[in-house]
Amino acid sequence: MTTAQPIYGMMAEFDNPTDLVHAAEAAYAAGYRKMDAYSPYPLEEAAEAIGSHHNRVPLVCLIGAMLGMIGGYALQYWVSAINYPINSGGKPFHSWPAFIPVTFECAILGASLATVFGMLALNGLPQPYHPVFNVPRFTQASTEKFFLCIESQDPRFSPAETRRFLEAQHPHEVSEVPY
Amino acid sequence: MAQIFHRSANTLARASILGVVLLLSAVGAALMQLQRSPYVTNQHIAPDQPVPFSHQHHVAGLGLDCRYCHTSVEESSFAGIPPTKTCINCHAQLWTSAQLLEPVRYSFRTGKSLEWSRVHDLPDYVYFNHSIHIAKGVGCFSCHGAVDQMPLMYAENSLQMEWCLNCHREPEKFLRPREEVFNMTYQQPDRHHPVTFEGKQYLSQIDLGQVLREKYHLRTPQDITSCSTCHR
Amino acid sequence: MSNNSDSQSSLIPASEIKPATMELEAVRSKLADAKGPKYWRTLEELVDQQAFGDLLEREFPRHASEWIDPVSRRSFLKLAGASLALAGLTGCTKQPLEQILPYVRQPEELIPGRPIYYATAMPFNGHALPLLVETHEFRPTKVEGNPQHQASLGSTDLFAQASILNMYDPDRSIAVTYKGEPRPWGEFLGSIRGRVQYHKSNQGAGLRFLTGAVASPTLGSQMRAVLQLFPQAKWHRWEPIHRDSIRQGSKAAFGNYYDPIYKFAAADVVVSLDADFLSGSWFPGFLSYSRDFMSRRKDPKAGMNRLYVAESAPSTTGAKADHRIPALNAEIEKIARALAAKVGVGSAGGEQLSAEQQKWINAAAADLAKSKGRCLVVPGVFQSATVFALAQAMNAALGNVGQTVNYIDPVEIDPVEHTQSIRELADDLRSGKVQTLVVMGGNPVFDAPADVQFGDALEKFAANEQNQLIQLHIYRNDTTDFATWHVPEAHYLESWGDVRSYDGTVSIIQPMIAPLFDGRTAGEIIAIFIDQATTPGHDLVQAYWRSQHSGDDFEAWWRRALHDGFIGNTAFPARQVKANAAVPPAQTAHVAGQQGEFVEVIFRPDPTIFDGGFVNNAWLQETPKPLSRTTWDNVAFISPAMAARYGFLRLEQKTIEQSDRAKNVNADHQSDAENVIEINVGGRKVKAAMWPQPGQPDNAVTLFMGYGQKRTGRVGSGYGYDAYSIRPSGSQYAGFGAVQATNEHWSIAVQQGHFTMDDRAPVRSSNLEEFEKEPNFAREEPEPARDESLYPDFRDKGWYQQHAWAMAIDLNSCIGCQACTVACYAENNISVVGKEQVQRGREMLWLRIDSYYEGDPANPTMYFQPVPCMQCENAPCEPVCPVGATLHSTEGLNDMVYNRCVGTRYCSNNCPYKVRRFNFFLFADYETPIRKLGRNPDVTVRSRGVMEKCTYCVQRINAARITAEKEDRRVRDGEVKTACQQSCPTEAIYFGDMNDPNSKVAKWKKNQRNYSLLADVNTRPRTTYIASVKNPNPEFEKA
Amino acid sequence: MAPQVQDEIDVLPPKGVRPPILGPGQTLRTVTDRIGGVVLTKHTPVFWLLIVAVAVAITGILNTAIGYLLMKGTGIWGINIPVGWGFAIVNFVWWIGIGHAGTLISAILLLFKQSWRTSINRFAEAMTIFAVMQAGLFPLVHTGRPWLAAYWLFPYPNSMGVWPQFRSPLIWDVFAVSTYFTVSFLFWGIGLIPDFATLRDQAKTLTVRRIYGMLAMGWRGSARHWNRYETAYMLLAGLATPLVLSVHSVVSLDFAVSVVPGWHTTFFPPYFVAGAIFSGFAMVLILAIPFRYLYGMQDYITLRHLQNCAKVMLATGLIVAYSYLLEMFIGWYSNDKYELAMVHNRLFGPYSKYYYTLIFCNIITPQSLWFNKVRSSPALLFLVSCVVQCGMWLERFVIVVMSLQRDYLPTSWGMYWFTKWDVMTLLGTMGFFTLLFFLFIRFMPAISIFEIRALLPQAKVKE
Repeated sequence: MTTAQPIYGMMAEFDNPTDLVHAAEAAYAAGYRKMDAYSPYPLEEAAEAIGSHHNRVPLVCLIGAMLGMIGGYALQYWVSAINYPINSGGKPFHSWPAFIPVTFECAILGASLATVFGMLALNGLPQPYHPVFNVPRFTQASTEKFFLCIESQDPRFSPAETRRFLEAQHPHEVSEVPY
Repeated sequence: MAQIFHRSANTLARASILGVVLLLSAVGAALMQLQRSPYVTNQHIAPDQPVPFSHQHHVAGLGLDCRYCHTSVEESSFAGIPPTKTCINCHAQLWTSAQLLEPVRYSFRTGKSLEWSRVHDLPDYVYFNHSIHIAKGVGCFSCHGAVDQMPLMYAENSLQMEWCLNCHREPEKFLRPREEVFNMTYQQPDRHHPVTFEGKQYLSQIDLGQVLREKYHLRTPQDITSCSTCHR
Repeated sequence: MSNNSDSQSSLIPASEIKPATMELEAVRSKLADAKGPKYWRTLEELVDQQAFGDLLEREFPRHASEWIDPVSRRSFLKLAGASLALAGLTGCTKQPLEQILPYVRQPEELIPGRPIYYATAMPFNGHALPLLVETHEFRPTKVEGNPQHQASLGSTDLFAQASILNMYDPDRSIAVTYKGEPRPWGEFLGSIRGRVQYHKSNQGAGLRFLTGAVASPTLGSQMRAVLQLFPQAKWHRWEPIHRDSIRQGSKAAFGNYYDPIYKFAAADVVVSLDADFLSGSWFPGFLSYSRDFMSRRKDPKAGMNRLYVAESAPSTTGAKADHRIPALNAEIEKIARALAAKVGVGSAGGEQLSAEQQKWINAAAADLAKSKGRCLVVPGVFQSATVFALAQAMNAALGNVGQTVNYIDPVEIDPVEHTQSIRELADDLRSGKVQTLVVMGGNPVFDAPADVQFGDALEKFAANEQNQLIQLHIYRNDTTDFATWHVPEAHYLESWGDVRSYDGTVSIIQPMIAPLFDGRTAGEIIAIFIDQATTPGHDLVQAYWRSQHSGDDFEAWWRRALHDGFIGNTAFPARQVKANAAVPPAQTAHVAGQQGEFVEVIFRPDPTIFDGGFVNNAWLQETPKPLSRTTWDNVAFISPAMAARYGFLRLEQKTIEQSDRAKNVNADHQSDAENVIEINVGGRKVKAAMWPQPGQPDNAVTLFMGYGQKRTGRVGSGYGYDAYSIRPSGSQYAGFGAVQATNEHWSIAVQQGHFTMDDRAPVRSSNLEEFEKEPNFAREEPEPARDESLYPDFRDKGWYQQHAWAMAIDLNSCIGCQACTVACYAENNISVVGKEQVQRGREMLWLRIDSYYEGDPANPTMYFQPVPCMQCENAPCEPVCPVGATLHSTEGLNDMVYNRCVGTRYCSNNCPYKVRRFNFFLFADYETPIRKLGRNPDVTVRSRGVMEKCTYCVQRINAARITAEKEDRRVRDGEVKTACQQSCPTEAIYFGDMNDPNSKVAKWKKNQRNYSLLADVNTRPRTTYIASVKNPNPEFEKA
Repeated sequence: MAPQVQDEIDVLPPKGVRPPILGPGQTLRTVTDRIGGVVLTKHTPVFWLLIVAVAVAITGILNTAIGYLLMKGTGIWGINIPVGWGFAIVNFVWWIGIGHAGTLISAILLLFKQSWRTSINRFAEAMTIFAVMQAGLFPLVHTGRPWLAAYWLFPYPNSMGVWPQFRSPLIWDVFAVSTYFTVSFLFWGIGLIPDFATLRDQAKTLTVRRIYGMLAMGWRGSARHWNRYETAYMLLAGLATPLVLSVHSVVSLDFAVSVVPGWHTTFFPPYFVAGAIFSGFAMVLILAIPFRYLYGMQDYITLRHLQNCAKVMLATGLIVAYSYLLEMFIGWYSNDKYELAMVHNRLFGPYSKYYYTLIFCNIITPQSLWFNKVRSSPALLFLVSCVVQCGMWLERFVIVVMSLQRDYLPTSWGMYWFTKWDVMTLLGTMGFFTLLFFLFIRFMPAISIFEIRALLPQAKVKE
């Protein structure tokens, strides 16, 4: 039962995390790469299984922290020692110990903003429309069901082949994901 | 149908986030500009006056010296607004029937003051002293602009603190010889218009300014950017 | 209207005068309702503006303009200066469009924006306070002393400083009224001319004048003229704080009236018999006396003088004494006798005196004997005639006459004994001998002796429709209730006149400004009676002096007199008089037969509102009274021991510390709920809030006069008790009465709760002997050395190099007179907050005078310490300000930038000296038009939510620096005087440039007695103190 | 909703056995329904309406007080010279302190892998955000000219050419508090995303689904997303931990940096942080106990959680007690006359009664938490928490007011009496806080659904 118009992928639904992870591992072993697992709570094994190990969020965080720190200190230094140096109770113009708290706060702020928005960006969110939502039962993905979706972009993907492969992983049900 | 959003929602969502960021920064920038705009500073706006007095005519045209009217500029904080008597000195003979000058004659007849609107109006907590600026070689032009080119009086500069600081931080960029203070046509020295001061020729304002700073014993920028210089 | 009244020589019946459409009284009563906080609201707000405007328009158009704009009718116009004076802190946002009004014809002497100083003098209690007045565009803004004048030497007292506020008082009498209804001046003139005609016809029978003590030659000559024209007329005098005892005393001693002139500079030993010559101008010559006295205490090594004080009410004079002994008023006389006997005048009458008193007498006598001709015995103006006679006899016996004391003709014109004079008048009023009574100044209904019952006499007088009382006064007061005609009096700053100072020197009083409310001077009123009604005040005065001046250079002479502020060598010459040694017999007034504790009741003028004339003066009301530091009320001093006896204090008082703690365990210092006691003198009773005052003699209650007025302005009414109501003519400054505790309370606004130093030694003091042994006693906690700090020394960065402004305050010389505090109010546009706010601890004064007590509460040692901003080099207030509103200038000033301040109050929290003040509300008066005229245009008027503090009068520094720079020179030492320094009678405050080694302040900083307050906090204050050194008699204990 | 449920849940387990983190018989489905149900249910409980109504009324009082303040000036409060800071700053420190527990639970316990945190971290974070909102109000309105302070405290290129004064602890405050608010908000926000997704998928009507759908930003539980999500969550926790410590340290520097005896002490930062966590956990209990009772959440917020909170309170309470002793000791040990006077003033001064009350509330009362009986009785815990909360407020009152009223020169010593406006403002913020909190409970999952799921046995992958 192949259809003319292209599809996003083939999706299998599982009842428990264990099945999902095994299916994912099998798919990976079968050479599938373009696929994704969906679970109602973080499932490290699944991520491992589909071959997603490291991510660049920590790097983004570090950059944010650096920018915040340098920016914060530079601002204070420029303001207090260069732009309008003022004698405040006989303290030095460049009273670095007094500049530390603000520098620190700026670093934290930069890091946090970078982390959160970096994470969202890397995840490509916001993305309120996504093909997987076309699968009616996918609403369960945020409750108690577990899904594995092999995407049509995958070179090894062929609707019939993949469906057969997935059905071999004794899922609760396999369905086609239209665009 | 499980989808609750249309495809376009993705683009929309991302665009709107971008939009909010842009909007906020735009508003910020606008406010920064507003606080410096003529709307706030009244810069370049000539207010209505009882008599459309033309500095251009009296200064450039007739060549009156500033001090003829602003008598106390050299010895007081306040430059002085000429009493009606001063106008009448000449206008007893000239334009005696001009309708424009009726308010002046009325004032003189009745002893009621002319009610000018202030053009250069500093906030009340700023204490500016004309005499000391004159004494240190700051030309009228530096703050009031080309008054001799103003048919109607308006403020050339914003008179905001950051503007004052320009000169209080680097006076040498603006100083001129004392004898040139009231000279509206004076030009700062550059390669083409050298200025001679005490027999020496200067080709750049900075050089001249440095010399004048020494000569007129200007206090250091530190001194004249101390708060109590202007605020009490 | 005036014409027809001219023609008829009979009295005008009320029916002929058309009634006003709106009673000015109604307006007044409305005003009366506005009290306390509402005080800084506008007049227009209280009175429905339209209605009031109309009223004035209809009644006397000449006044109308004042209410719409009091400025317009004046001889000046709003210029930049003026508009600056209206300065708020409303800048920042869009500038409002301001008008600028130039002169039509500009006066030559005026340079817009530059102040002009004129010399004049303030008549006070029968003598003159010579002044220089600063005017901006012809608006007087600040009063200073006249440096060339012996009676001022450049300094002033708090009354002179505050007097300017009375001129700008919106509660002043604003209109001539007939039975309370506004009338034009012309109508008044007509009516009075009528009476004058009538009295001419009857030799002036029934025509009476009542004035205070007059020291004005011109007025004097006018009065003489009047008395010639009306032989039957009489001129009565009443000054509630009179000096009758001196009059009687000098009669007794010399057979005639003389005023003593003391030369304290020449006296090594001074014995004061209740003489508070270091306390206030009610002691004529106070200013120059205190200067002279302290000139002998600047350098302990150079022949320091010694002061013995026996006093019945604790005073700042007693505080400065080397040996102070508290004594009942009655005992003072005994002490005087005993002392006199010891120095060979009269014989001791076997007085029973306490051991301490005896010891004090012996020591004093010994010292006096040691320094014949170089000592001085000073009797108090509030003491009995006997004490005066004895004192002068002693001075004669000690050969002081001509050396340290002289006698001159009385400064008062045709002196009389006031008590007697007022009583005569009262009797005549009762017996219907009076038809026309002209009361010029004063408020006899309120302040005449109680048993004279002047009010009741006036009621009898007023019962007769034909009788008229004509009152001239700057306010409408209790006496106004009986006045047929009331005429607003011109303030001395609005008047032409002349007045003699304590030594006789004449000053010409010249006006700074045209009368704001069209007031008249006494001279102008008297002129009506001698048919000079149309002669302006100026001509009256000039005419008199033309007649006095010989020589044809009058114009020059006159101009010089005006310029100098006094007429050369008009001081009275010393008279060669012989004090007769016959000592008058003792006389004590006893009032027997009351229940309650039988004690001595002492009456004193209030230290800040004097006889009550200043009751509506907000500055003086809020200025803490010396010693007690109370404000806005008068209290009744009783000794702590007595308070404890009554159970008013929580525990038996042994030490100041205990009383202090007892007072502060759970009492909030800003507002003390004090017990009320009832004082009963000869059956007359008054209830007063008691105040346990260390140093107050036991079994004595000291009452302060002037408070408790019913008819006064918004500032003065509703506070304190009326001591006059029980003041008997028999014993006006001290008598006997009964005291009873009540269970009532009255909350007092106090500006200081603790009077102990608590081992923190803010005041360092020593005595001569120990000082010689331990010259560096003041330096026990030296500041840490600069190199101990991690901070950079800003001197290396080019700061504090040009000028380094600094102040040194000599605690030896400070007499706690509060003149500096009031001067600061005037110079710096400081707001007044009212009693309630003071009780909340929100007083605004920039310069406070802390008082400390030490030792036995019965007779403690007292110290004064003026505390302005310390201008610390390591100012703790600065680094904590989030917006940088308080910073250091390159000259070491701790700048306060009001317009940048957002009001976190962190700076104040972090100020160890707590000298910062905060505008918790909109304290400054932005509405009342007349107030704006008096502001100093060189100082920003602070708005709500802004911190403020002493600036070392930075406006004066800048002015001086600009002048100096235009002349291409450094600022000279003494060129900048801070307001406090300038006003100080004893030159206790030195201000100048530390960097100039020859400056006074630099020299004082090098003085070994110089120390910094709280040096251990390492704030490096620019304000430092010179420790006090007393000079007790080494033999005292042996004596 | 059902008290009897609570009774059977709260029975003490046999000795030595600690109560479970989750009630028995939970599945992925039940978790979703029970927690999600609170939000998605059509009918709003009556008690909710009542509480919100009262809270709105009290918030009205707050607005009145602040409106009058802006009209009249700070003079309507009791502050004066010398006591320049009063209720406003006391309240500020108190509220900020309360906030700390939230971040601590969500961040620090996460780093320490304390699985019991998951049932309470969500509303603890909400508590933080709302508390910081109350706190942030005070530094602004306590200034004399809030309309200027609002922007002059931030560095922006203004026409005056002047800048904030960065040496001032108040500026540090501005940065610390605003950062703290932002970070707490982000932390709370990303925590909510997966739960929003759940609600989106559970909601009945399209509108509701759309609303939560937007909030969920299209979360679909992809493994790759979870991977980055977890990393970000951990990183935020790592950032929030030093942040939360720094915030109250900076607040304490407002005092420690000054020269006022009683403020000028180096141990203030740890002292303040401990106090903050102390009061914070008290607040968590004050919120958690009624919440689990009213919504029958005893299965998720079990006795275990209450006991653990109590233990943290006990620990931090002891640190606080130690700080009080240290304060006294240092005063005495320094032998500095001003410090000695400060100690004397605490013990015998005009405000000593406040000090003794504080000792009772913060040192004596918490000792009851040594007893298991107390730790296991929600009612008693609630009571103790309230007492501690008062104690912590008093602590700040003692520090701020008692130190200021008697500093260096005896002549300038003064007293401080608060006015009705002071009280109205404090009360008002409590009302506003309650309002915000109950709105949160109604419209957002008050317990983290996806994190609870992860705790279930059936959530584990079997080999």
